[in-house]
Amino acid sequence: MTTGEKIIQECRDLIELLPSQALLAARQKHPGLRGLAVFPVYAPPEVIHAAGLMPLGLFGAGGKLETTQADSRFQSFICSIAKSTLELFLCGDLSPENGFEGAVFSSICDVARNLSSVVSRNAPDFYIEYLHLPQNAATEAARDYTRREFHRFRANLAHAIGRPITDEAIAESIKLYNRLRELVSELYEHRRVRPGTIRTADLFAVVMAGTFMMPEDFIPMIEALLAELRTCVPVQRDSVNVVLEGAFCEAPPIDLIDSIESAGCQIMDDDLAIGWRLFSRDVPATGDPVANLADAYLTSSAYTSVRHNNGQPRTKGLLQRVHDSHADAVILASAKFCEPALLDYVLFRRTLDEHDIPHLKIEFEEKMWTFERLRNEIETFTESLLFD
Amino acid sequence: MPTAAPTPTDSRPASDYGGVVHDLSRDVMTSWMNQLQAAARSGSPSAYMMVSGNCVEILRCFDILPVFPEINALQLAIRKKALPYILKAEEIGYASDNCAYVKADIGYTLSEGVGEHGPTPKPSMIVCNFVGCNVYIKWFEHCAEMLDVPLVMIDVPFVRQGEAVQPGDLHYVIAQLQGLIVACEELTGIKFDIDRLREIVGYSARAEEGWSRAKDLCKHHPAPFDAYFDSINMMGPINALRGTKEAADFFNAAVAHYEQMVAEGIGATDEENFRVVFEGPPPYPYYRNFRNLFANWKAVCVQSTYSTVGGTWEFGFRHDPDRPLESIAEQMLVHNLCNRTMQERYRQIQRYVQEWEADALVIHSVKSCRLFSAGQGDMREYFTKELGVPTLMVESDLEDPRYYAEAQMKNRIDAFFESLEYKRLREDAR
Amino acid sequence: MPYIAGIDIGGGSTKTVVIDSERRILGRGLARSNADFDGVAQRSMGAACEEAGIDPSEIDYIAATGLGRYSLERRNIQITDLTCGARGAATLYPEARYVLDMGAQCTRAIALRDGGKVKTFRTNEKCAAGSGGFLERVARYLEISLDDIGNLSMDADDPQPISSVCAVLAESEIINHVSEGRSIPNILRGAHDSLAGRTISQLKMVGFGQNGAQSDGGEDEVVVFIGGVALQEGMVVCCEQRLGQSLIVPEHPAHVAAYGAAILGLQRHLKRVDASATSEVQN
Amino acid sequence: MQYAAGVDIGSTQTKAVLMDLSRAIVARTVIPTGAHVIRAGRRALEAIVAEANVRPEEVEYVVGTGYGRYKVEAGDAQVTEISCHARGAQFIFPGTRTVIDMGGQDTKAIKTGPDGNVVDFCMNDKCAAGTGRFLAAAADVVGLTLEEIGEVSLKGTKPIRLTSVCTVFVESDIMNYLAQRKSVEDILAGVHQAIASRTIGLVRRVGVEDEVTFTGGVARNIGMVRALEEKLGTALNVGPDSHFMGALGAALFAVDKLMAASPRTSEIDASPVWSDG
Ligand SMILES: Nc1ncnc2c1ncn2[C@@H]1O[C@H](COP(=O)(O)OP(=O)(O)O)[C@@H](O)[C@H]1O
Ligand SMILES: Nc1ncnc2c1ncn2[C@@H]1O[C@H](COP(=O)(O)OP(=O)(O)O)[C@@H](O)[C@H]1O
Ligand code: SF4
Ligand code: SF4
Ligand code: SF4
Repeated sequence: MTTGEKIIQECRDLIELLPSQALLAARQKHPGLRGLAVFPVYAPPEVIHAAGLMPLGLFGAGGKLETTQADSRFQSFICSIAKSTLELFLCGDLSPENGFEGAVFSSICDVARNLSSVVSRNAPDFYIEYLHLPQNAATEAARDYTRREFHRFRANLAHAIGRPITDEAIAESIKLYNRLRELVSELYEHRRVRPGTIRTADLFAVVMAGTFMMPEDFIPMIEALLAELRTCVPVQRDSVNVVLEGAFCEAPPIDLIDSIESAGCQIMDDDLAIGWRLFSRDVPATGDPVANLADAYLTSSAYTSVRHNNGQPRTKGLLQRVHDSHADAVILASAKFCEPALLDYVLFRRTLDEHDIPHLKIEFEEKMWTFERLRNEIETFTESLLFD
Repeated sequence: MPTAAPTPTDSRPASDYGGVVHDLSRDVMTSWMNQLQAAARSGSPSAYMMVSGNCVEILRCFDILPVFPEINALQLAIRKKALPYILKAEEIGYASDNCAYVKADIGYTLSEGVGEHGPTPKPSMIVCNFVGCNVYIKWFEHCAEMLDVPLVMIDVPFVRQGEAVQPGDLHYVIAQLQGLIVACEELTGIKFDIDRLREIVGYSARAEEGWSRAKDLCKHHPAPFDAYFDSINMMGPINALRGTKEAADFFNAAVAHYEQMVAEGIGATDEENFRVVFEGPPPYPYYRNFRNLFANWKAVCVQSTYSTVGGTWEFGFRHDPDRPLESIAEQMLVHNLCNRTMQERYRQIQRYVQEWEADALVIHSVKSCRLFSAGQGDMREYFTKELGVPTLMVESDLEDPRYYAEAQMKNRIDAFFESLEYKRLREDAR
Repeated sequence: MPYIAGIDIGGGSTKTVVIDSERRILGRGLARSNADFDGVAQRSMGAACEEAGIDPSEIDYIAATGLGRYSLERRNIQITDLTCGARGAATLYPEARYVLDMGAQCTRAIALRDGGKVKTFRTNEKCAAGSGGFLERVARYLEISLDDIGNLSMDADDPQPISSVCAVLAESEIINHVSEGRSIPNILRGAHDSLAGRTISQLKMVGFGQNGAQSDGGEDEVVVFIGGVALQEGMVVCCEQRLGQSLIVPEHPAHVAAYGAAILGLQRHLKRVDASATSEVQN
Repeated sequence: MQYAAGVDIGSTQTKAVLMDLSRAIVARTVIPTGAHVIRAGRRALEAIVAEANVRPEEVEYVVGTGYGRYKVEAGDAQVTEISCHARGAQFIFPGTRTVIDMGGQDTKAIKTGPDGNVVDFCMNDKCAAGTGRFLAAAADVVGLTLEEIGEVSLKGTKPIRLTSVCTVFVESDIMNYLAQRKSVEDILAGVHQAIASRTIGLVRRVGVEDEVTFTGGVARNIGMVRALEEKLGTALNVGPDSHFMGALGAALFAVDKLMAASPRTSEIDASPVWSDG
């Protein structure tokens, strides 16, 4: 196994862990480390990291848990990430004993919001934060509001853990995360310009694993991986280049991504785990670092399906993404019952049709073991684009 | 061996309190509908707006006619006309799991047209009062894109900490309301007049006072009206027509009527056997059928959360002519059901059960509306296991008729009241 | 003369079509599917070869499609049933714009590009109440044979609609209708009509009628109806009524996907022969 | 002699129980419901009357329950099967506090009081996935009978995972697994476990309290009994009458009616509660 392969394997193993196990793994290098779980799409990891905690991506339990307790709280028409996230609290995996301080949710959809309430009722000893991220353009009022909201988060978190979170520490964390975002986007860029050197399933595993690790441990890994990838010779396959869109919150099973690729699609860009690589520019580490983060959220974040963006419709964002990545087609993959993704599909479809860009809609959920039906659809899609 | 099998269909007439308030409500609502139709033809200014925690007072200041797509969807459902429009929306890509309010309204817009081409006006602007429901944003983004109309976003921060208004949040909302005022001035050429707003807000407060008194009358045994099924008579005037003299007068008349009923000891049904609190929106496509299933057991709803999507006035909040903008912002932020946490809703229901002396809680869980339903299972857990309140949870939808299974619904409701009746017999025997 | 077989291993039955290089159909085979996909396919192909008067060993190229396409050991290529159904229908009717394919577990609506390629498609959602297996169960329940279901439904005078989207609950509704003394034709017609409603929505989802062709009284957008359910006349009529135009039903609708597979197989085969003749490298 | 009967017309099977006034079971029967619901009710009643060798007039009170409760021609009253299963379960197993009823198209979890009254209950939602019908469909595909699948499932060592417990897709799912050469034992074990998990989720909603009694047709399936016991970590009450609990409860309510001089006087549980339609 090459170093790169080893890193990828490590990441693939890591994302199979439950949050408590991931935290335990991180403790090997950081004894006594405690964590704060971050529900997608976004909450500033810099603030959490500066608090001396590990910001840990809370993507549900990916089919590793039976959601028997959570099923009684959330009905059958609710997405799986909400259920399995609650299950993680109810079964004690996310608990103070396992080293967690709490969790932070944000205003992405009605389900996530109610989830945060239900979690806080069922886990009363926990610090549960709900951030209302602004749904408006960057007006002065919005800027003031967002800064206040980020400051509120910092103050509440400091209060919960009983120690201050200093500006200096946040500035340091910002530098670290700037580097991390830079490396991840290099990885994306690499996949785009040299397709075939890294499979998307692997890239996905790496990016997800990054949300399960301390940034200082992740950065060297990704540097090593990039170093090796630069020497790889791309293999040209007969495939359709696609953008994968719609899985910004609940993550698809990695086998689904494998299926998409083995059915003949080359994924050029995606919105998986978008919150951890939201900003297109470095966040300044000088001045009021919290305000800088707030401003970055308002002015330099990528479009997502969970934020209204005055005057900058997502449809435009998607077209740009397709254009920039030289894709031929779009796969709109959404979590089953994910209202934001399913509603966005309507406008995406309209726009893609207008621009004559082929697209395919698929739905996934955590508890999916066989992909026969989906594979059938994806294969048809590629056949329709490849066959003469 | 007797053979008189009961008929499978409901033979008893249900409580169907039409009566004075229903007629009054229809009158005021019809006159608003007529205005809408006139506006559709004449093209006079109108704006889309959502019901929950709205700021309709500001539109009234500029004579902009408010149009509520939610009410459009509701009316389609209750008239059993929604399904074709839902299907139409699904044809253009909406999923079966999306909120059917959105689908019915957009399907209707696409099929029947707007403005001079259709029965509803084409809005001059779309005001997205984002109060609680995230679907609102998408819904109005879709309307804006499909109708090519500018959208004014009012981002209302969710109540994250208790019930108190955060000063920062208040400033943020007020700043946006001021932005809306500017947009309205530009649209209509009318200069903003704070005194006009004070007057309008005064009417709002009067209607709210009436609403609150009516709701309070349901504390009597028997309750003079069903606070779930009959409440929609009052929800139209309080949410859509708030800020008008007509709405304020409507409430005066309604309260007078209900007070008289209470004085005479008349209830919503001929006999009040069970008092329940309702949570969740009703199944509009099967409104009457659903109501009958409760009426069969002489069960009356004495309070409901759904009726408070616009505002929780029964707990005291009023718009304030002395602080018009501030009070509008406060109402949007905290004094409505939609912008609060589940726990606040639990507390609200708990007060209802205690203060309105209810026997049980009924949760109608609708697939469309996750704002309401996501997590209602937890509510059920809380009320049955922690508070010992008998709780029934049934599922269907508020708009899509395909999710209503009558036999199953009846089975559950009957079994629930069988058990309540049993409980009562035991208590009587003691 | 090369012989090409297209084998469609479906959830309900396995269909084979054997063609020659002129795309002429020499034989058809049909076998009820079971878990031994490979064995069923052999039987189905055996039947087709018998009709064609050749021995299975003479087949030069096998294209497999359908649910069990990967299970067939002796295959040269596997292609999805959507691609094959589209190609088969378009080969038979070059004017086709849309294909409706109703099988045992799956209903699909396909929009075609020129040349019989798939433009967009839509399969029924998770819930399976909208497909042929449901009708089979209804037939079994009413104790009538599958062959009769389509004709009986034509005699309805008061169709009894089915509202449930769940196949299981829909069955209960049917029970209810029976117990209320509704006639079998009326019940069947109700089933067909409810299914047609769902199917036609699917067709609209892939774009049928969106450019207003029929409403202008212009050219019909030609729809070909394939799959086993197309054998049911009542179903065809219900779909036509909902569409407001007629449908084309091929003579052997269940075999169209197998035919499409054979056509695509033939193309690959000829390419391969070409390639080896000029001794080029294959991809 | 006076007799009382309970007729439970379910979606799949119709059950009837005849009882004398000492609450002794005199006869019971189960027949398929089929398409003719009214006829099924009539036949079931005829069958118990014949089995007990009593005159039809002696059956003085009949309570109908189940989905077809209003279709029992001879029915004097109707009670939902939820109340009936609770009542029946408590009668046979007096320590019952939780009832799991798995029938053809729905599954119920019922929390009962000491008198066999319903304290709380939950049912599967509108989707019929994971019910008795599902087991029947699974049995069909693997070519076994309903009676056999339970035993066979116990022999599975590596249960497969199902994508969904939708009755309709179970066929192609299982076929796929068979095509991948998975053993019938493992497939059935997986099927039973998938349904058991779903059921446990439902039972948790009302809270599991010992003793737990398993009723309904699926209680005859030993594989399901074991799968549920394993997941619950407690033994279930299952008996030869489990399938008849609904009808039995209905018969008990009928006896109550006959015994009561006037409703709501004597002992409490002598006054059943019914819907007035
Ligand atoms: N002879 C027939 N008459 C009427 N309907 C039939 C007949 N044969 C099959 N069908 C219908 O067609 C369905 C099977 O179609 P098919 O295209 O073979 O499905 P699949 O490809 O999924 O196996 C059956 O479920 C049944 O509803
Ligand atoms: N002998 C048996 N062995 C195992 N399972 C059985 C047997 N008989 C019936 N069942 C199961 O019981 C179900 C019917 O249960 P029942 O309680 O009668 O339902 P319903 O009341 O809805 O008709 C069938 O679907 C089947 O799964
Ligand atoms: S998957 Fe979709 S619906 Fe579920 S929590 Fe995430 S954004 Fe909300
Ligand atoms: S989700 Fe609920 S509140 Fe939101 S638009 Fe739909 S019905 Fe209304
Ligand atoms: S059981 Fe019924 S409702 Fe559920 S998925 Fe299957 S067919 Fe659909």
